[in-house]
Amino acid sequence: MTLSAGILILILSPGVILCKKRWSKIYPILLSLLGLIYHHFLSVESSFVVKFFGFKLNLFSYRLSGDILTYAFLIFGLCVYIFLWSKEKDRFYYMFTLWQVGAAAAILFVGDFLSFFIFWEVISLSSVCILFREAGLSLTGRYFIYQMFGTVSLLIGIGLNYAHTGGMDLQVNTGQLFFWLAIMVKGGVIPFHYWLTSIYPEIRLETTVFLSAYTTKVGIYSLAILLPLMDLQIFGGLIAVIGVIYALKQHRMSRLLAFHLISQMGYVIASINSQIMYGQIGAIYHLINNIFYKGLLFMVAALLMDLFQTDDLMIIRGRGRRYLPLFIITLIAAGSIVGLPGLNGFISKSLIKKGLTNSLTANLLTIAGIGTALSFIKVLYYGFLCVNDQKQSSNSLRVKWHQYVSMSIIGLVCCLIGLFPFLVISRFDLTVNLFNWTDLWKGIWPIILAVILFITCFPQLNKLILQITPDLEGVFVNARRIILVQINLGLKHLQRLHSGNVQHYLVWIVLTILILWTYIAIMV
Amino acid sequence: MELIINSTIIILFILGLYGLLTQRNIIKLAICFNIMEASILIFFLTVGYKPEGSYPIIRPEVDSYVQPLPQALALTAIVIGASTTALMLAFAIKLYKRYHTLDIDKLRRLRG
Amino acid sequence: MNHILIWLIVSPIFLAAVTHFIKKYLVNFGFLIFLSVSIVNTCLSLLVFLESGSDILVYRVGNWSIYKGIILVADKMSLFFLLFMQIIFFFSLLFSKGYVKNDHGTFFSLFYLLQAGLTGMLLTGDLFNLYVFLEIVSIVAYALVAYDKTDHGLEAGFKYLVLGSVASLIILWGIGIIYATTGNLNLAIVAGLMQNLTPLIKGGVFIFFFIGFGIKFALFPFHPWLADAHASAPSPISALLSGVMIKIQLYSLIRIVTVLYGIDYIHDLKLNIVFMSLGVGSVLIGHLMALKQTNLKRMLAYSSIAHIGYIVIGLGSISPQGVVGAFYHMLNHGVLKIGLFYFAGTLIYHLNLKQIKDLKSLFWRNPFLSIMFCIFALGMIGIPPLNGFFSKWLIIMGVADAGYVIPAVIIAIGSFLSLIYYLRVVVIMFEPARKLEERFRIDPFFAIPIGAMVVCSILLVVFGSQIHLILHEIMLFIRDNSTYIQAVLYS
Amino acid sequence: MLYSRTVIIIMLSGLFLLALLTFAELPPIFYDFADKTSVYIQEGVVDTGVTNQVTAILFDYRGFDTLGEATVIFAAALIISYFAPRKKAPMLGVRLGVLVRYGVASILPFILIFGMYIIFFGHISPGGGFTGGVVLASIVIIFDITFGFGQGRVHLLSRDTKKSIESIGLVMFILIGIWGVFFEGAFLANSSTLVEKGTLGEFVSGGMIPILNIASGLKVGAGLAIIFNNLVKEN
Repeated sequence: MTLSAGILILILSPGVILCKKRWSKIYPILLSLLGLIYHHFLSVESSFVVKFFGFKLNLFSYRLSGDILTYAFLIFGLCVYIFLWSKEKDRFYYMFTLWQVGAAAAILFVGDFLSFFIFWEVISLSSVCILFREAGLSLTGRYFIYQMFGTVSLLIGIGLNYAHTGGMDLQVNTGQLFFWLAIMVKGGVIPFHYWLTSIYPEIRLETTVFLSAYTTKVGIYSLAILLPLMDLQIFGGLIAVIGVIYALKQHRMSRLLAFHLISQMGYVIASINSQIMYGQIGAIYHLINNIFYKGLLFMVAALLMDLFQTDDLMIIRGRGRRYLPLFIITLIAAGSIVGLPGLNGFISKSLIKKGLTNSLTANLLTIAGIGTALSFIKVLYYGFLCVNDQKQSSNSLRVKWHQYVSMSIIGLVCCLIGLFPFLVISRFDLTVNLFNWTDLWKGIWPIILAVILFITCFPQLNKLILQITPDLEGVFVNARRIILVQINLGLKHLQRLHSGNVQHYLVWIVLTILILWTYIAIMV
Repeated sequence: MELIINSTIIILFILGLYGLLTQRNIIKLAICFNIMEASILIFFLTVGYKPEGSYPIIRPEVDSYVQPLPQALALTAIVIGASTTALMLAFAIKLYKRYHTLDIDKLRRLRG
Repeated sequence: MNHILIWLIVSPIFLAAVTHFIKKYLVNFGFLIFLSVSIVNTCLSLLVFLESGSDILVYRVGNWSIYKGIILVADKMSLFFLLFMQIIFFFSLLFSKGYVKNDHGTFFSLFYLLQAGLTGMLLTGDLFNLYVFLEIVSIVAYALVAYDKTDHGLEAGFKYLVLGSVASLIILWGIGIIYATTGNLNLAIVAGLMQNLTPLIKGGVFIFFFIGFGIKFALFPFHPWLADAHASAPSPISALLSGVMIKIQLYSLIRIVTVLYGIDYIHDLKLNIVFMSLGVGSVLIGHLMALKQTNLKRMLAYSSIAHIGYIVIGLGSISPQGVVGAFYHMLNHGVLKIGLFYFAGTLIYHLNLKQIKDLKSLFWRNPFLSIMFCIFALGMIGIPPLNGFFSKWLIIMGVADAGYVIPAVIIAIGSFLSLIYYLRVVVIMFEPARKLEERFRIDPFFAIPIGAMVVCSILLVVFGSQIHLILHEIMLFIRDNSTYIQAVLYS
Repeated sequence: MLYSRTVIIIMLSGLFLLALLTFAELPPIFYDFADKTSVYIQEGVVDTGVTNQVTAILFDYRGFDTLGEATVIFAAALIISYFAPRKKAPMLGVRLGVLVRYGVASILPFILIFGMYIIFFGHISPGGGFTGGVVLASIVIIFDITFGFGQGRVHLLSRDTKKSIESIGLVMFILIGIWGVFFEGAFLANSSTLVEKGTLGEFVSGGMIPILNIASGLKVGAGLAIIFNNLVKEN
């Protein structure tokens, strides 16, 4: 009987409320460190099953991919808590974020639907609590409704499965559509991404770091647990491309990163259910990488926000050049996300491409790669490189040391698992050498192409993209309005039926007696 | 004979129900309710009835009595029905004071 | 020990009768008597529940044999509900003490008559006695709904009175026909004589009981009175009616159907479909109507209708998990809905807030109340760590397991709908205050019951496994009516 | 009108047909349930010691039902006196004539004796607590109609007294029940410790049944008087 690290964190998380001011900042760091150490020494054969309400709650059943993801979740959590050191956050904030970390780490190991569902909901609930303290209530409410939509379809799916098999094992036999819907909502995948792109820009960016690292990742990872047989290659490729195209349009860092998050998830979706070993490992690897470099990028955005009170690249316009360490870190993160050899993104993208069986998807992913490179060259250029002709404002804000520490740790991890991929891959009993010329070239040429495109014709390209892309959010808003109007009409009709006249109610009763009595008289 | 008694009971009940569904005056509703109740009281009395039976006070000279239990039940039902009717009338008085009408169709502030 | 059963019924009637004599001292000294009697009754019902174990207690009133007199039967199911009811009544007493402003004597008399009637309904083993207690409950409920003497209260009370007395008549028809065909009124004896009934009569009586009790607990086409009545009643009464009374009326139906007809009858006639369709109707109508309400208590009342739908769906599935889930949901919904009505009542008492839009920025004025509301609302929606989730889960799984996919889907969608309307309230409540609003303090008579309901709902989860065991036992007990019949016949 | 009269008639005729079908299968109306329910006729006298079997059932075999029934009247009286306490009578604004007043005044004692007789002899002759209670209530009602309106109104019993009588009736009923618990081991058990069982057919017979009769008579009389007075007039 062994708890998983996530459940340990969940159980200990209320302790943060008891902590005094300074300790409330140290407590989460210590807790995630403890979780990390605890997890490291966890035995593979251990399990944890409790009986509850006539169901067996299988809270810990070892899963290899989950094991590696737990490391990523906890290391990242540790870094974020270090990053948050100087921010004024109260104890409840820490508790809710610890819930998020704990539930995300716990769900990786669950073995039955009930506990899966519980942790799935704890993740939504904790993110709602976090959001509620950051964003407006109406926004949180919208987020909650989106999440509940996913939850309800998950619940329906589980019900269908239970009807089919009579068991609670984490194995989908029927009703794949509902599970797919739930995962898509949770993961913020394109037709259901509205909550992601509308909420991330509205909240504090350090909170976005949390949300981006856990909620969506868990959603996409569930694809591997729940729907291992669903072939989503072309779907994933399309999402990668569409996400990138919309990302290119943006000039606010947070929106841009949000669309890139969607796009990168496209890579994972494309290959997480691949029948080839490379593809699956690549997908898991990409998830881990995504946690790190996307988190790093959000941290950079948060710092830019702190320094310049905006994350709009067109307003920053190269003012970031004064912060050289920040630039280096951004370079590492951007290099990772575009797949520069020597950094972790290269490894996962190469593995994913090896795992594809569909040539169309491969081409789509290449296009997405070019787009990613383009947009991050844009970030680097407008954020740090370009010469600002306006008068420099004389703010003397400095980046805090602990922020550099936490970012350097993440950057270091990016480099480390980029240069020595066997650190991760060897756990899967797989050896692969990607540092040969063909793979290197495959990784590099989209970047070179992107650099050339950026230098030669970026303004024209930008204009083209603005013209051809439809306004997705407008469509959403319109659709929502039309649906609401229809529902309202129906409800009004229903209200009119409840006219307040007792005799009408009596007529309903008599009618029901008549129908039921006839039914019985026929049945007997 | 049974058909007649049965249909009397049912028709009484249905008549009361018809009144309940169509009459708009609250007082009339109370009356209709009493008619419906009368039908079930008749039913109770027919259940224990014996053609040659005497009232159930045991005397040495009589050996056939009607069933006492349905009568007791009917008595209880009468008392309960009377209480309900009284309550209805009290409500009627009170509602008339507030709404200045006895029309059930006008008592419709609660709807939707 | 058996005398405890009769004590639990008679002591409230006695209190109601003597209230007239101690009217002057009610506010202080008399209330202490009430409180102590309530505590004693709660402890006694706990004692009976723990002591009885798995045997069935039969109390012959007046020492007559079961063929002649009336009996009280206490089995696991009725004792469990009895304990639940006594606890709720204890907290309602506290809440009423704070809430009721005038004429304490009448209010507490009626309050205790309601308690006596409900206890009698739970314990009686005789059909006509059940009717008598049902009438006590109903008459008192009609009056309590209109207790405030407001226009809405009187109108709602009258509508409830009309529909409720028609329901009583229909139930009386069922009892009368049963007596006419079997010549007996004792549930256990009648159950043995049910084969005397021709199928048509058997079905007809079933319909009478089903419709009659259906009106009493507000199943789908008979639901409109509930929204009016529970919204207009004084809040402690709304809480009692919603949380306890309709559950116990549902309990009576379960008792009659399971003992007299048995589970097989429902299978044979495919009555599951009837239960399911009416339950689905309740869920949909309740949630959809709640969406459009502007009055907080009316919204809560429509939500009660929907939750009755959940319970009926769970019971109708007849799968073990569905039935257990339905029983568990009765408790959960009871506790949560009572908490919500207490919340509404506290606001009405202190600030005279009735509409949802009046709740604006409540959080900044009283954080305690708002947090409590959030907990109750999350529980009602069915968010995992709270108790509402587990019962809903059990119902959905049980229903799906029995092969009814659509009801399971409807329940899941229903929780989505309920999210929307509860969230609306929460959003309004947490709206940032423009100017610094004055905080208000609430009486301990209001705060204690609300806090207690939260504690209850947490305890229902913490002791979930034990409760599940008890409910499972109850489920097995009602699936097989021979246990009951044997226990009564050979008592 | 949302539902036209035709629809209602069609529905009700459908109901009529179904009910007729069902009732046709009931056992014959004069059906004798052989040994099942005539048990009261055969053993009632020996069991309870009273000859009036309806009273025996009401106050002994099913006394608990009667307690509930008394509670219903108690509740109804309580509710009505709470809801509709009327201050002014809309009818009978003028005093009744001399003939009526003196006539009624001379009749009332006889009605009282009649009501008492029905209550006290309820266990051996037709009647009982309920019927007698109604007769007693009629005294209050007639008196109030005759003397309680117009100028110079006089009331037989004040509102508080009536309530007290009613409450005492209910309390008495319960106490007698509890007496049974202590002396016979069951609630409402017929005990001969207070009253001799006596010989069958005598005035003193039936143990507690006559006392229960008195209790319920007081209760019903006072309850009905309260209901009437509140619906019509009350000070």
